Amino acid sequence: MVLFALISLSIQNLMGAAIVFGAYSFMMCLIWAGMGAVDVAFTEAAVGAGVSTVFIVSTIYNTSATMRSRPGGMAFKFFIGVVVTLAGAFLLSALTDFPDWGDPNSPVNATVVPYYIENSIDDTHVPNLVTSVLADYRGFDTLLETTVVFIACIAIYSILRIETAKSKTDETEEGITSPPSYDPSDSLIVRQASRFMIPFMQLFALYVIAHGHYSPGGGFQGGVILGASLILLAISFDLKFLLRHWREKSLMLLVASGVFLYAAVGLACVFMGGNYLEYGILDSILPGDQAMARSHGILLVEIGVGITVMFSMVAIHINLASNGRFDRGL
Amino acid sequence: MVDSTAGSDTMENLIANFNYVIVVILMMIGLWAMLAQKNLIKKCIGMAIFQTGIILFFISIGAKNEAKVPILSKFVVENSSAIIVNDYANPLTQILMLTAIVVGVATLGVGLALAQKVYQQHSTFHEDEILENQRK
Amino acid sequence: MLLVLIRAVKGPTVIDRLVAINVIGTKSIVLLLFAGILFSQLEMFVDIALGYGLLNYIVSIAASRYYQHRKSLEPVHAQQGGQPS
Amino acid sequence: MEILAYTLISTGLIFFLGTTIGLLRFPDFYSRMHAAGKGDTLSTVVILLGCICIVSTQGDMSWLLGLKILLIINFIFIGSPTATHAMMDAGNKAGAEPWRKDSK
Repeated sequence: MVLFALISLSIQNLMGAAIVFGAYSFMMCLIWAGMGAVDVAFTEAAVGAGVSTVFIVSTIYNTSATMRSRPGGMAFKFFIGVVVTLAGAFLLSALTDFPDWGDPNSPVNATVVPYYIENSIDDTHVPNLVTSVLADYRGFDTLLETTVVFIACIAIYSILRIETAKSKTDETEEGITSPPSYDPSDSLIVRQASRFMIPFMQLFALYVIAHGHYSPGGGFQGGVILGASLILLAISFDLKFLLRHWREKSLMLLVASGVFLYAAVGLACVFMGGNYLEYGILDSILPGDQAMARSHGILLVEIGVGITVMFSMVAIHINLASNGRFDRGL
Repeated sequence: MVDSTAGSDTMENLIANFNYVIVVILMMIGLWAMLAQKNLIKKCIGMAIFQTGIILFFISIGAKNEAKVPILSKFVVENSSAIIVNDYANPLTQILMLTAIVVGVATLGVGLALAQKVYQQHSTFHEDEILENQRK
Repeated sequence: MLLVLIRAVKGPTVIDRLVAINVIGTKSIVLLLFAGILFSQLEMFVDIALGYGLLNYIVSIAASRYYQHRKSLEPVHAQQGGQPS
Repeated sequence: MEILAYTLISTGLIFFLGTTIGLLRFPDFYSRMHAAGKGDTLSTVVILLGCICIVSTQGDMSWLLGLKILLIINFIFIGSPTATHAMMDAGNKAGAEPWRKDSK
């Protein structure tokens, strides 16, 4: 695994580096599945297989894949190597203070976590501990993480988005090779296969979001898979096809509405007389008793997360692939 | 914080805690990539590697021997007194890292967007050339 | 699996690496299922494998779109080229 | 059932070994593609069929698991050849040189 990281850095061609990086994330997914962290493995699977490599590829597509190596950088690299080794040595010297591998009584495992494990069922009726901790006990965390994704999406818009009037001047600029026009004859098989796969993907993603209470899954994973399905649509047809159905304005509105749904559930709790994000108080408007209300609240929140993640992934991809011009791309 | 034990003892510690060693190595690789690589996309990949190092740290600190996936089975759901805490891996670190992965992708996107913008301006990814261009 | 990694590392051109990565992706589905059988908790792992099965080919399609548009294997610069075997 | 499962899995592993050797030993991109595309899909499908045989003997929800694995097989069966086709097309367009007897 360490080897992989080194390799993906040592390859000169950036495209190769990106692809080896994809393999690296496959490995990480297997490792996490082996450690019992299925939800993390699932997220890594969705992200690594579907999204992050595509981001890097589309960036390279809009720029250039070659690296110009220049002479005379070795001393600098060596110096940095020494600095990094020193930092690593410091970290290693603190090694003995950490708990042993797999020790159930280590401070991390022995403080608040037993409470979560013992009471999750009684409090929320959610067998998947990860989901209940994610959306209920630590709801603020997740709300802010979702907001971070949202902000990242906005940041990319503000960095890359170019008004169409300006884009004429960009194309003449040297170094940006304008992509060749779309050739519909080149990928009939790919398009048909994608046409077959995409509905299944979206169905599976909805299943992941809705069934996240009982099996690995939840808003983040399902959102990433939904986003990946739309990215696949954009790749196998072309970007215009996607943009015909999802205008950028509606994309941004949906990204915002996901965060809004999450925050609104929290606010609703306040209006019902509880604390922020205390779903138990919602039992008068949601069916079931208090614990079931918490379960439903988790579901609502997960849907909000899913919407945000999905559309921000799509928006990021569109921005990166079309270099902010929103006309055509990878 | 300095390790003052004898040499063989340290080696045993290293072997017992190999997960931390791997974490440190991964973080070193990531840091080295971010500092020493001149190419902006390589820097982004370095950032992602650093991030996986940290995720590995959290997940491995939350792992327990003989522990199962933190999802309760049907039998346990029906009689909640039968829950044994040490049977389940730590869900808390897992959720932290789960969100961190998705946020990491978003930040990777931001980094790549910045790189694209830089490329538009300077038509190169090489750090030195960008600096030279700016000095002109 | 490890042997495929060697090809991924060595791969004279980028697209060889791409093939190897595709193989690694499908093999990790199989490994996930084996892990599930070993832990006897297959119902947890099968979802991940299903996700992989769905998403696995996005990367290869994306990368091949890249080459279809570019219409050239980028010449690998200088030292790191690697010889065709 | 068990015997059938292990037979299927070991057959798949043999095919996978062939894939790997082909991937390593063949001289050019197209023949490697040939080895990878076919052997990979076949071996995965066979191994997963073996997994279904194992799964179907245990647990009360085994039909659901079997169905899910069947779905995986289905998706691999569609997705993997598509990816192979796309990559082959890309290699062709990008101008990968086919191997000839006199080259080398």
